[in-house]
Amino acid sequence: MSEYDLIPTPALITAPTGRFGKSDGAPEISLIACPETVLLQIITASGRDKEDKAVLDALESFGSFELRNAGPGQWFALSDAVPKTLDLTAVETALASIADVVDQSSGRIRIAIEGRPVRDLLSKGIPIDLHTNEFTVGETATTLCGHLNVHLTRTATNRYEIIVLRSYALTLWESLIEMGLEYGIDSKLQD
Amino acid sequence: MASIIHCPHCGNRPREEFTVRGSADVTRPAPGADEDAWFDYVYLRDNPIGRVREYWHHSSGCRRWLIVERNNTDHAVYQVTDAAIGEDRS
Amino acid sequence: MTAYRLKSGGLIDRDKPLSFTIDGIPLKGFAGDTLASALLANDKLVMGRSFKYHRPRGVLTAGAAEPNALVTLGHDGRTEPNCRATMVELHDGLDAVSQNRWPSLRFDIGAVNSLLSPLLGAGFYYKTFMWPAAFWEKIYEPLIRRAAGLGRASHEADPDRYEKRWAHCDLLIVGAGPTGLAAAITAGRAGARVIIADEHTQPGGSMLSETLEINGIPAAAFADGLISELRSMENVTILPRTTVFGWYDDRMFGAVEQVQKHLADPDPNKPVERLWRIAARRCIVAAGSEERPLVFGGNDRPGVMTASAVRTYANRFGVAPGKKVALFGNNASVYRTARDLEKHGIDVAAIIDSRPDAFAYDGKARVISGAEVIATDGSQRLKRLTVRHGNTDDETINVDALGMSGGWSPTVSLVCQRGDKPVWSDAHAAFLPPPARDGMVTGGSAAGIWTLSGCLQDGTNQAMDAVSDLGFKPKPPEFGTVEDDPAPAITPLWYVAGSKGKAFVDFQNDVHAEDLGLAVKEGYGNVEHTKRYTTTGMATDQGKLSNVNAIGILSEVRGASPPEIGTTTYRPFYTPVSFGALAGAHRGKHFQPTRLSPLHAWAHKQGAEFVDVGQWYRSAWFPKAGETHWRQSVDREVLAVRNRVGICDVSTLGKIEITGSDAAAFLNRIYCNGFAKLPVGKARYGLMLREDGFVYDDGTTSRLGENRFFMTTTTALAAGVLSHLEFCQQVLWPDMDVRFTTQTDQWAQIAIAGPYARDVLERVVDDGISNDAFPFMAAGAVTLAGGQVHARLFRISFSGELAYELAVPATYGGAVADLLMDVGKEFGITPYGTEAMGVMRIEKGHVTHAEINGTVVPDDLRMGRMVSQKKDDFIGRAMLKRDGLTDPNRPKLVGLMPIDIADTFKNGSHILNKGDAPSMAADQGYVTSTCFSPTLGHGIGLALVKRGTERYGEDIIVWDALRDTQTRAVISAPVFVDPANEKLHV
Amino acid sequence: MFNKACHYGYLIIRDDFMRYSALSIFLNALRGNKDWTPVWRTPEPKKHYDVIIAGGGGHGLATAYYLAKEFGVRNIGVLEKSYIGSGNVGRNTTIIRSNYLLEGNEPFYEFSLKLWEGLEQDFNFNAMVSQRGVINLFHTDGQRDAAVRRGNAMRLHGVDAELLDQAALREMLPFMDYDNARFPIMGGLLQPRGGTVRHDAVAWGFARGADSFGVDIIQNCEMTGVRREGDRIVGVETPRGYISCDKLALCAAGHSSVVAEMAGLKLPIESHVLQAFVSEGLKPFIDTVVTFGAGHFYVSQSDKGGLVFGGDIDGYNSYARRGNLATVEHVIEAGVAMIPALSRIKVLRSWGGIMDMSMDGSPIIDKAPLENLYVNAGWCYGGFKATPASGYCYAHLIARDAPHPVATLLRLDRFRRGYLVDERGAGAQPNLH
Ligand SMILES: Cc1cc2nc3c(=O)[nH]c(=O)nc-3n(C[C@H](O)[C@H](O)[C@H](O)COP(=O)(O)OP(=O)(O)OC[C@H]3O[C@@H](n4cnc5c(N)ncnc54)[C@H](O)[C@@H]3O)c2cc1C
Ligand SMILES: NC(=O)c1ccc[n+]([C@@H]2O[C@H](COP(=O)([O-])OP(=O)(O)OC[C@H]3O[C@@H](n4cnc5c(N)ncnc54)[C@H](O)[C@@H]3O)[C@@H](O)[C@H]2O)c1
Ligand SMILES: Cc1cc2nc3c(=O)[nH]c(=O)nc-3n(C[C@H](O)[C@H](O)[C@H](O)COP(=O)(O)O)c2cc1C
Ligand SMILES: [Zn+2]
Repeated sequence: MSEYDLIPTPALITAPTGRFGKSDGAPEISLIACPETVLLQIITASGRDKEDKAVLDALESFGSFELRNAGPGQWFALSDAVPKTLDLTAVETALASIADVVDQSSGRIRIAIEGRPVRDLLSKGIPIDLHTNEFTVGETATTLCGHLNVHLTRTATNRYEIIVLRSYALTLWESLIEMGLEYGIDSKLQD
Repeated sequence: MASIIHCPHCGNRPREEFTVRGSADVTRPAPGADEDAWFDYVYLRDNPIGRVREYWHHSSGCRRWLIVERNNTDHAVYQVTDAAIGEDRS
Repeated sequence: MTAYRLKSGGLIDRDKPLSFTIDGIPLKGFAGDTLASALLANDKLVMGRSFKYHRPRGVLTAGAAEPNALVTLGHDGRTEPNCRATMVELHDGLDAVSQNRWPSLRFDIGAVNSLLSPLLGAGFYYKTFMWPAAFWEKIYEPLIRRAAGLGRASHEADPDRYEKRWAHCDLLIVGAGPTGLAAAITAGRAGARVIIADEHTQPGGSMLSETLEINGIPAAAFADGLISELRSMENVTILPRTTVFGWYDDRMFGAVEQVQKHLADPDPNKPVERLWRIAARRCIVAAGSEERPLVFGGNDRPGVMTASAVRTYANRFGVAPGKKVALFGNNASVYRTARDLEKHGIDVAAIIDSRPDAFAYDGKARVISGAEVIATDGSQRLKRLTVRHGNTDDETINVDALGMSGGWSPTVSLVCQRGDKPVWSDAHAAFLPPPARDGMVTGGSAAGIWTLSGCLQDGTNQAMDAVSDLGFKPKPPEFGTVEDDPAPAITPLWYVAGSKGKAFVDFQNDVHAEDLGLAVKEGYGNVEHTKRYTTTGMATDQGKLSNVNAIGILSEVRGASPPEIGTTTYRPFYTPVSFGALAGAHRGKHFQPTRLSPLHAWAHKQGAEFVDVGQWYRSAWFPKAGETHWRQSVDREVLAVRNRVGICDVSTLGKIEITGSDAAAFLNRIYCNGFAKLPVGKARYGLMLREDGFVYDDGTTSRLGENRFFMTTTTALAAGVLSHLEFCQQVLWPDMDVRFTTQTDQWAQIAIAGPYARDVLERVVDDGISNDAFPFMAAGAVTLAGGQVHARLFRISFSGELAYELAVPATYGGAVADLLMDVGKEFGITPYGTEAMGVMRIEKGHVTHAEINGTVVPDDLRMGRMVSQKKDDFIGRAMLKRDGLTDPNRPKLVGLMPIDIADTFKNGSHILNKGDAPSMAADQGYVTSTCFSPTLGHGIGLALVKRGTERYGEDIIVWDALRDTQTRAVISAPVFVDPANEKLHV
Repeated sequence: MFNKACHYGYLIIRDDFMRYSALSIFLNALRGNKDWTPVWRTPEPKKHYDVIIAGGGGHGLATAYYLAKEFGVRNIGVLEKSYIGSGNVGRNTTIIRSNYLLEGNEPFYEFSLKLWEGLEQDFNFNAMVSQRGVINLFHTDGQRDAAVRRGNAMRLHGVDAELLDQAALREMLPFMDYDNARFPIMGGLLQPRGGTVRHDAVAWGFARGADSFGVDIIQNCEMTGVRREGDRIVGVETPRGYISCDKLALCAAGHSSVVAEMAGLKLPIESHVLQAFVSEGLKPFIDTVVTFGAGHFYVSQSDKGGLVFGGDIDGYNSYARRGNLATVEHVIEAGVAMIPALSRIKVLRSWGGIMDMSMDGSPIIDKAPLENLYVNAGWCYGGFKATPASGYCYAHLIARDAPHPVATLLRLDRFRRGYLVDERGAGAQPNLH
């Protein structure tokens, strides 16, 4: 049976890449399709917000996870390190007393965007106040980008990651390029 | 107000992120309640002028159902609470 | 030649000449000109034609309120009608076309309307054009429509880009005149996040036209200094060419920025306009004030404009509006204009001041006090004025321009947009802004402060208050000594009695003083009625110049005070905003997001034709070489499934993971049928009702573990059902321990259907899936291809064949579909699309939203017996018992077959009893779904027919009047293939 | 000289009534238009009226007009809290049509369309009834099927309906997006007899007509309370005093719940704000009324040249007659998606009106479960086209205490009994209709 190799297809495999927009000078924005690694949705019983520590502890034995809050008592737990063969049932069991776990590794796509004018660019779609003192490094928000629902994390001073439903990833990608034309934008798929 | 709703979980968010269902002043009757009670619940609304409570879903945010207490003439918002968790947690 | 360019002065750059055309005539202007100033400099006085009487009109203002000088710019898809020449920045190659005239601006046939004007008074059309009735659409209306309207719009798509953006700030300042700039400096220095927007090309407001000095520096230069300082502040954003058009709830503002419409050569990487949605914690409206025209006979003759416009053209643009200019006012502000004109060497023939006590004017011009202009003369341009003195004879004065000032109206539009009414002030003879509210204040001349020093001071004070309130520690800036004009003491003059000729109030809409009188006489004296009856204030300038005059005249006619008359309602948009800006990038293909299945690329590779289903693209059918009609492909696909095996992408179905210790109990209340006892490893078809008892959605839900379910919904209601579940849990039953996660995007879901479905799957699935091991309605986790992929398998069937749905993580969707195709080759596996799926479900009588249309109950769909009689509660239970929902006359789902099998019929047809004449009362129901059944070899359909279940075998008429067909058909049970469901269990 | 005209063949009570005719306009013009008299009087409220109509909108005025003209009731007071026409009749997008699906609605709206067709001659006022055609676009098979079902329902009732394919649409409306659209236009359902009517003129024409029969139209007179003795209404409170009546007819559109509450009645209605818009004046651009099927947008062009358009309600309960920027953008995005050439056209003004959104999206014309209280409500955003029929049927009900034959299914008890008239199948959530 294993004469077949089932090769995953990244959601953005057909996305336009390369340089777009302003052509003089270096592009000021880079757009990166992050690798599709492990991404779990963790939900505690309704609205218990303060248990991220417990969740992290419970996840520890499976590898190092980063938790991104996605609503009261909800997180995306992601990890570039944990192998995709992770035994979900074991995770479920480990978290059973705290939260439910649902695999979203395929369902949600991560796109990184960075550069000096990144906030200016994002404000073309994202309604929340992105001022550097208002939405600080490490903060997250579930919000809109244009007509799309997105989950936003500020991962560094001028770098943000957007998690979007897989089916919308290409639309988001293309609209981010459009928003970035005036700054010059370089887009690539990271492997 | 109607442009910006302060979600108790997410902070200030624009109206686009929410879906409105309707009056929060009706309570689903107990299963065995008589037909009148059900009819009232499903169909009749006070629809007063002034202060109202409504169910708003933060559908493009935390996906919590909120009770937005507001004035329907000047659109001032008095209070926004999580429908399930109530005021104490917001 | 009367109007001309001054040799020096102004903020134009005489070293940068620009070429432009109007109606094809080439002209020259300079950088810094507006189209209006450049036209004026070229002595092109007539810039437009009025709406009703087609009178020649010149420019009246130098700003946003311009009612007359409207032109069309651009070509093809860039054609933009009704551009205010006063706000159009001149650029090289600008090409303007005049409007509302035929054949030409100078000679306009429509001007005969002027002669008919006694018949065309206010509201004339309400009294006439009624005879005969049939003439309205054919004759009168087309005539009126052709004569009315302003510019002509293009039919072509706009090729340019637009975008939107959000902004947040502590303080938004609307208007960058002295007030706004003082406020911005104060707040900016204190560290607040400030946005200051001004609709003009350059910030500075009236200071750009001002000759007064601040600290010894001319106002325009002083403004420049403030602006450079603001530019250097990181916390301040200056938005020139940006109009704040609306104040919405909270302090949400809409603004539109002209990014590139003023450029000859726009950069394709940038939008031409940008919509700003500004959430401000505080706002100061420093929008200035409008100078009002005076209402006297012939006040619309080209060459007549407001005194401040005269001043702006001279001071800012270096244009003399005439060689010999007169001024006519009821307040002091005309004297400053006179002084500036004289400084430029322009002859001021007279200052006509309606007030009896002359102002001490220190210039050369003759001051005629206690006098009024009652008429003007000149064809296509002003030649002469008739001035009426108190008692002496009328005097004629030859002039080629007249500046008029009827007083100043604070620009209160924005602050009144949320329903507050402005407040009348006798001292100002104007309406002042309503009291501050909700963090929104007005400052400077917009609040009735007329002096420059007062405006600077007020801007400072308002900003001090606003940002202190937010916790900043502002200090007032020092501006030094400020030169001032005396405040313009005013004596209202609403209408010059004894005027000869029409005295216009609303220039664009051709409303003159007599129209207002007529409206009152006919009972339309309420200011809102007057507006609607005469159309005063309804033109593109929204009464910026005319409303207060109209109110003044109404107050005289009705014998009431202006506040008793009151204002009409202020509303967005402060000035008109393009559809383009408000749509932003959401246009064309980007109107709505596109949603792609994880199998999209796979389907594409298989040659799929796609169809829109909500935001999704779904594969509809897969044409093969030689197939020229979609039906050929669909028939082939159906037969392949019925006889062999097919695969279909069903990933777009909504999928929701439901977890928690009360998950089963919860589902039991959500579905009308039982779910509590569904065993682990089983799927069940469920019907969800709304609380009013009607069917909401259907789908299968599988129990994957004690506390874990996997629900599928229809594609259309995926989002709706999730919200519904969340509502039920969070609002109705918050104590239930259950949670929901959308899984729609996580799984690629593939239907494998047909007699060989199991054979194909067995080659892919590691686990045993024999009929015993994995019977009909089994559901569970499996692995594929030697444990490479964790998947979920469901033995459910929409086609009526032996069928499975296989869910694999989306990223593996393409690979697994390829694998299935590969191992299925020997069984003749065929990809099939939504069309074939639709055919097979109709053959089986399965319902979709064609039947679940929001007005059916389970029994209508022959699912009445599914409704649990045991459960004491589920959504919809109580209301389902009502008479109307249990009425035996309700339409019931049936099958339909043409009596002549060569016949077909279509969806949306109605059903009539044989022999009945068509009428609503005779209506028996309607056809919901139809198809050609390749299995049966003829057309079939599903319908909802009154008492249908009792009528199997009955011969009826399928009536499709829209397509002019009537077909005889017979009612049957709605299952055409394998009614005993034997195929499902093999 | 124009006095005492005996138009309609009925006696006109007012002796200074001026009938409009080509001659009267010409003669008046010759005399400098000095002789026109008020189109309606400004009477003091009487102590008693046989019928009080609460609400001087289109429906209230039409009811008064038909009560007086067709049913012989003359002692009528119409109470209007503001100026007449200040409500939805004066702020709607003027579309008239009778392209309904259900038996409860179609005959009623067709009756209305027929009344529109003769209205101007009837009340001697040009309301600019313009039967320029109404088109509803469809973009998918499912939408087409729904349109066909509706069109066939219309034809069952003998009403004009035509199915247009894309080619026919291209001919009529060449500027729509057929080739680059996100949701390509497939075709449309046309009702040729649908069209537009000048909104204000409807209020004014009915007011003038009613007044000519002696109906008192009392502006700036809000009904603030209802006096009830047991199951009987005896009169109403107003800031201008108590006024007694034999019958009270509620007709307050967006404020229906508020006035019903005064009489102790709760309605299946929520009030919502709907925005409308007008563009700057343009030369003739669009000659019909068109509704987009892939977004919330519909448009027609006023005779003045403005594109009059609208979309969906803002979605939340509101009595404020102004809307939200989010909705503005939502509507206009759909507009540009449908007609890309709109992009360079400018929007002049937006406003809002309060919709009495009912629980099934259809109206109510019925007697309340009280002896002499009548309810006319639930018009959602479609009550303008209903104005004449609503007035006529309501007058019939008030005068005869029996529903007019075309309004027998628009009863209040249909919600309780489950005989809903739900065109959209959206269920008991008003903001979805
Ligand atoms: C933006 C918009 C667009 C629309 N477009 C269309 C369309 O294209 N086609 C269509 O058919 N319909 C349309 N409608 C709906 C239509 O306008 C209404 O359904 C209809 O006008 C309602 O009836 P009416 O004219 O009697 O209402 P209104 O004119 O609102 O009359 C009700 C009157 O009652 C008065 N009132 C309220 N309370 C009291 C009180 N206590 N005492 C005294 N008076 C009171 C109000 O002031 C008001 O004048 C639209 C509505 C809006 C707001
Ligand atoms: N002498 C008089 O009779 C008299 C009368 C009135 C004003 N004035 C003088 O005029 C000056 C007024 O100063 P000010 O600061 O109040 O007003 P201003 O006119 O100098 O500035 C207001 C600015 O706001 C802009 N604006 C208005 N609405 C806008 C909007 N919605 N969006 C963007 N921009 C908008 C205007 O185009 C203008 O540039 C003072 O110097 C005063 O002395 C004199
Ligand atoms: C069909 C229609 C056409 C309109 N055309 C115009 C117009 O050309 N100019 C204008 O200023 N307002 C126009 N309006 C809007 C009115 O000015 C006004 O805003 C609306 O009737 C609501 O009243 P309000 O704003 O006083 O509340 C129009 C309204 C309607 C219903
Ligand atoms: Zn939230």
